[in-house]
Amino acid sequence: MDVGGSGVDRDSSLGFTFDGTDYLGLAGDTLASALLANGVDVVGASPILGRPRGVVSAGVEEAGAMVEVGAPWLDPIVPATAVELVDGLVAMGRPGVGVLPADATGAQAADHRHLHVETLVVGGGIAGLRAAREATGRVLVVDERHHVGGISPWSTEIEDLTAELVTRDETALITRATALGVYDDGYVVIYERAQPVARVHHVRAARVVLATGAHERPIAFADNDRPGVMLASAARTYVEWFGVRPGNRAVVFSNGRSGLESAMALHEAGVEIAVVLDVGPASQPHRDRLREAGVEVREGWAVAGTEGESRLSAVHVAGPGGESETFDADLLLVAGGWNPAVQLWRGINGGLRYDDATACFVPDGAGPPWLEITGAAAGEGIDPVTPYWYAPAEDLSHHYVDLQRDSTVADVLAATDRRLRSTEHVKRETYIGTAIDQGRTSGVLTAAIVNGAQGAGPGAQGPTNARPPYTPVPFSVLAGLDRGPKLLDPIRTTPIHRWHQERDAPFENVGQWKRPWYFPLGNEDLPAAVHRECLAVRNEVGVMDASTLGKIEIVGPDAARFLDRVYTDRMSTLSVGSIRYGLMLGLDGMVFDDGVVMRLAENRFLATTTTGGAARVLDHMEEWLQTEWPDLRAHCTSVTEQWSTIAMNGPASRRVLEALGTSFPVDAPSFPFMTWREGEVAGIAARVARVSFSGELAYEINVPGWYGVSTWEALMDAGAAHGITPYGTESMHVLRAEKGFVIVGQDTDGTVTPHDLGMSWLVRKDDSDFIGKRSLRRSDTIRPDRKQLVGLLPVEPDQLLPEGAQLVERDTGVIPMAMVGHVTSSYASPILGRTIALAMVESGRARHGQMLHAPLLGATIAAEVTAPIFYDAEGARRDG
Amino acid sequence: MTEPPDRYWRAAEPKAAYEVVIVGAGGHGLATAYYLAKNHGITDVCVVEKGWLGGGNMARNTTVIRSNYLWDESAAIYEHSLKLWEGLEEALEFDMQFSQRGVLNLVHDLGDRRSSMRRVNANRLNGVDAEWLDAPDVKDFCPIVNVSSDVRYPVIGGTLQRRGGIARHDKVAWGFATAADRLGVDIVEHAEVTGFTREMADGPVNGVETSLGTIRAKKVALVAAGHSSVLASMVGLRLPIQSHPLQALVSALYQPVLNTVVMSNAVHVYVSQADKGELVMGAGIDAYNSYAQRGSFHVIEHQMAAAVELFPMFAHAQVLRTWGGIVDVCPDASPIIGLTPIPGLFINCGWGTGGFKATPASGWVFAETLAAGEASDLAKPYALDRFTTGALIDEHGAAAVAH
Amino acid sequence: MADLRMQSPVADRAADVAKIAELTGGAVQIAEVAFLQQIDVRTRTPESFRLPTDPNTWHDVDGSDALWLGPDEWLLVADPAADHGATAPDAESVVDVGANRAVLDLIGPGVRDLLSKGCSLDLHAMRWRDGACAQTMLAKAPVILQQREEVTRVFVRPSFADYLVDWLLAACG
Amino acid sequence: MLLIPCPWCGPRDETEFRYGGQAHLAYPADPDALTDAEWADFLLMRDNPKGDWAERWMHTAGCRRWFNVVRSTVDHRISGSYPMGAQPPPEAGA
Repeated sequence: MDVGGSGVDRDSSLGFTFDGTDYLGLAGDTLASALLANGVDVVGASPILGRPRGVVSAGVEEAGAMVEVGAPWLDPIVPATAVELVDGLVAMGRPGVGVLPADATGAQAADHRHLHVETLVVGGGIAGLRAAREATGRVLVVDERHHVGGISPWSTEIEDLTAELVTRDETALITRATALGVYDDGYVVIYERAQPVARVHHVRAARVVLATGAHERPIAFADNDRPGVMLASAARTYVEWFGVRPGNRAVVFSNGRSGLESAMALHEAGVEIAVVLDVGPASQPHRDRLREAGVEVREGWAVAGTEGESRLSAVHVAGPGGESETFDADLLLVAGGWNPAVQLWRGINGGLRYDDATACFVPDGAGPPWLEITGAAAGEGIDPVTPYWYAPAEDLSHHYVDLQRDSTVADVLAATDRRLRSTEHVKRETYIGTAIDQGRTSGVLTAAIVNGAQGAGPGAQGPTNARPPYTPVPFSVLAGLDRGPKLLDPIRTTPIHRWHQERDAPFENVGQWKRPWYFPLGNEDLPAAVHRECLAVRNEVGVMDASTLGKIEIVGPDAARFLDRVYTDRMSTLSVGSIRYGLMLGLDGMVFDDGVVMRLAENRFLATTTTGGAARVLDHMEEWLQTEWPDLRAHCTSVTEQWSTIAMNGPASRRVLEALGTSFPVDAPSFPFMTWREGEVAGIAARVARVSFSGELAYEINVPGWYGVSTWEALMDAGAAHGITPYGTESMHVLRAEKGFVIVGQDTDGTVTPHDLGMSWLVRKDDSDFIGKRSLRRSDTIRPDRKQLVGLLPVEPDQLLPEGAQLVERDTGVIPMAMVGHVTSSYASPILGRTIALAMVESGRARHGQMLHAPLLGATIAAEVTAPIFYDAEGARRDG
Repeated sequence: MTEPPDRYWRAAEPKAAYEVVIVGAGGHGLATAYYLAKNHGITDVCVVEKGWLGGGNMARNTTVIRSNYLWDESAAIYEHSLKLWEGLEEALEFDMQFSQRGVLNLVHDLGDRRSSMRRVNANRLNGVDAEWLDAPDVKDFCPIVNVSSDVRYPVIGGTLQRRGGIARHDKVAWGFATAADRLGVDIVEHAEVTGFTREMADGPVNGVETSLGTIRAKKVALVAAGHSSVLASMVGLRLPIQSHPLQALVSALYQPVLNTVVMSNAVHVYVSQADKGELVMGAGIDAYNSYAQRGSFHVIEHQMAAAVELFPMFAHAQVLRTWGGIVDVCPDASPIIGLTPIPGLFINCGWGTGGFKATPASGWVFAETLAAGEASDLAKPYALDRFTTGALIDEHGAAAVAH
Repeated sequence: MADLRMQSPVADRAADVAKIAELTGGAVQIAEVAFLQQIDVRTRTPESFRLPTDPNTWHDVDGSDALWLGPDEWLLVADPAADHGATAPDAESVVDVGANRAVLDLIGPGVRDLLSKGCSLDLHAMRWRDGACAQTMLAKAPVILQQREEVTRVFVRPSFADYLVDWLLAACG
Repeated sequence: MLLIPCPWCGPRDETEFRYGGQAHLAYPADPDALTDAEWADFLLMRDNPKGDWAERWMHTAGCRRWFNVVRSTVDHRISGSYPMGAQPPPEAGA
């Protein structure tokens, strides 16, 4: 960094293009300083009125010079003062409104990181560097600019502080890094504009020091938006830091000392000062220095207006006695006082108070214990000023308050005339403060005008609240790596997944899981494949990868007692080696999940859950164990992925299992339905269960995950002779629907009780309690006319009721039409050669035999209400 | 577009007593006041507001308007609301930038499609316009949506309510306030309710204590979204409500790219583009209870990731401003409207994330309820006692869409 | 029937995992550790088996790594071959979870920085050193981290293994 | 991003936890003995104070223990955390 008082390196020039013209700038420039150096005074136009706009500031408070950056990175809309010049930069002026590219190409990539420090200092100006030097442990200093030192002229103190800090092991200093927001418990999100990959630092700091400085604010007068009108301190920054003279002949308008200092600095930098208009408190030494330097200072004089084609050419001034005069000038420097940068402070609910001496809002009271604010941001060392908000005039309609919204003093007064009294209301009426700078230069001024209009003191109402982020941040940067088909959200797969992929099975998203939907042969579509798969299961044998089913081991002396409270039926009476189907209710009595429970040993059970419900059920069990029944000695352990689960269904499944080889007999008498066996299958330790979700003879083979794929392949070989057919979730749904087995989450929706499902037989009647039992007695849950599960047979056996179709008794054609239920599941059943459906229907069980109608676009489908079972009602097939 | 009125509402001095005092000058409270005066000739009404008018959730929501709810009770009140919206600017002679640009709900998986179909069919039979769109139709209707299959949760279709849309939230509050004011309603800002007065210890409520003194009333109406529980607890009334942060954000200004309102529950995005050009987006509810009007930043990051996935061009857009509101959430995500166990005290709360679109109807039925002293037909299902009977109107349980 | 082969969760991503060394210029090297014996133990008397009782720590117990998972839960990890590895204390609950988690060993000067891109724990050398373990999140995958001298061991559910490998590739790319 | 002090694992980011709402609500000894109104009160009615209150969190991504936290709903400041079954520590003002 050039420490010669200038932040640019005169020996390294950079080429850039603005609005199609090539220019040269210097390393260390911002686009704004480079444009000024090249004499580009009109950068863009104003958003609504299209008035010319130039650079008015040297930082993020910029409200004038808005540009689009097209290369080397893309940024649809950004202030020129916040763009660091790089070689090859391409930019164009924009009227505050960006144009989004057609797609994500070239969007800013970003890397997120978690950082832990003892002290985070936001702001690398003198105050921040001082705070960092005092801090111990891990210290991080961030500054939004591409250099430290803030807006103060380069000094040996900054140099020394920087030199000291960079040598400390545990201290890091990151520039181009903006603290977007300060959040609870010392959590600060920082956006580092690194190229080509930006960084987002998620900092957790034991202590946060805000040293965010202050922004100079303008004074409103006629045509104060003209290019060439600039904040005085900004002009000073341009000459001192960037070595650029933003004009040749300047009028300075100041209500405090700092404007006079800026005037002096510009004078010394060779800018001719036509006159200094001083409406501030008497600061004789400053005036004397200026006068000694031959600069005219007029006390009590103010700017009345400006002139110029597009850029400023003359300034009209008015004296205390009403005198008026005009000065030729191409630069008008305005110093209207300072606003501490309290945005981050307010964001975490820090308070403010109005300070009369400096006519600004400063932090008040304490924020969170870990938060401090220091330097100018805390109101320290801010120049006393004489409040001067806008130049009095008949016509205030060209006194601009918010350059980004083309809104004027007249607009604010019009709003208050219409009786809007709150600055929040005025903001919403005029849009002041809603642009990219979020009112940094317009907020306090607006509040002052509103307060004045109501005859209230300047502190009566403060400016509206700026919100995080401190400066805008691209969506793509916040998204970070969490983008695209693989990383937006995890894809969970089973050990057998690759096999399914190799068979080109389309997959269904079930929560985060990918489950094979069906296994097409050749160019089969879904119906064709499902037809074939279902018939294979009914007539021969099929296998499905059921590894995604949730599995929880419940172990401990009180495991049985615990399960009795969790399920609606009794598990403590289950004998070792046996299996029982169970329903789980929420405390509200509604069906929450279902599955089977195996008793593995006296004190050891294995419960299965739905694929989507696994985590929810484990949480549910642990919540009750830990929060309500800590006395119960039972423990839940997820073993979902310990086991690969292969469901083999179909009359030939026993022969396939025998062909595969088991260390235990698998015939029906020695291995009955709803029991499990442990032993060797194909030479490896396995647990096999006689459970069936298709109604066919079925064996559910569980092997350790790492044997999943080889066991599956062995099954395919062993079953080849029987035409063993892999099937997916769609066929599984059809097969279970033919048997009227519900799927929790499809046939139920969180408003369904076991009685509604016709599963009262699963709800024990004794007076022992289980979760949700009491809710089943509420007056609404015992209504006889609740929706109940039924079967539906469309009158036309080839008509398929859409899932989600609503049912009515008569299609009167009159809207609204009373609905009595809806279709939850609907399929063409290959084995029955007709369509079937399950539905929830008011008083459904009393309607068997009745006809209901589904009014659809263009057609109405009639269907007969039946019991929710369509195939093998007597259950003759389950033993093969 | 009508010009802004030459006068908004007065800053009224509260009288000692009114027929009705409404606590909360948000959209619902102001609409209630307006319809009390307009529909029932009750103009002896005072609306007291702790802060600035319309400064709570009214100023913080994402202004989505639709009526495509699943359950009959919901469809009835939200469709009534939409019909009122359709004539509101005329009725109030006030430009609210109401725009029926359609609300498109994206569908990403088979379960999602099933429940969406169920909703579309129910909507049609309830007289609520609703359409199912296949993925290509989604693309036609909203070209910037990414319907490619090469994303984590591909768009397989969507449901569309063409009559849905947006309005300018502040102007809605101001419109009701100005119209109510014109009809004689007193609106008192910066008057915080600190308690309620009662005839005797456990007697009927007959007024409110405020930072500006006591104001008597025959009927007191609580319409203080975000703080319903706090106010109710002042009279020992417990509500099945939890208050959570709900965050939202706007982007910088961009030339128009989004012609409708797009919502996706599966990936937690809802977005529209305001006339000024900023993208207005809502995030998910923060998990914890809070009155701080701010949430956790990871909720925003998660939403940006989803937004970029659905709208690739948004990758370049910049977050300009984020903020949070306080939503009162009921166990069934449906509101509470009507009488309370305490005579003289009426309540309208618990709208959760759905309050803005309901503003006109909420005011309409609550005014009806206040005027008659008993729940109006549309309000009946939303009585407090449904939590006892179990007759919940479970919009999230039954896979309805949020917001 | 011929013995069925065992397939470890990350086996067919071996090439990708190896690529990470290239991408990081050797700063991070990752290898899968397959088929470890893993046992989940619940007991109220950890001292009876000399299990670690300090949260987020592990130590060796008779040749097994004993990881603290919670106030009454431990994970015992042993080499596939170790015959004593599977032994468990007299406990209320002992569950075999050998196939329930995949295991990756990370080593190299870039490991902490890489992990910090997805893990919110303070992995600074002063706070995270040999003997530490923790259950936490790595990107969007639940993991157990264990520091074994220079090696950072990551336990992850097999179903998340693909995702985690993809994330690691992106994070170091 | 709250920093939640798990009584076992120490402070961790909010994203490792699941929220459990109001703490210290005991499951009724005999639910069957309750009227519908009493049951509804237990089931659905909750405190929702503006200020400090005791709430439940579960360290889902960590030790999977449920525990209680005293936190302000006004500024999110956490003044204490303690295991299930314990009472709020004196320094936690709930």
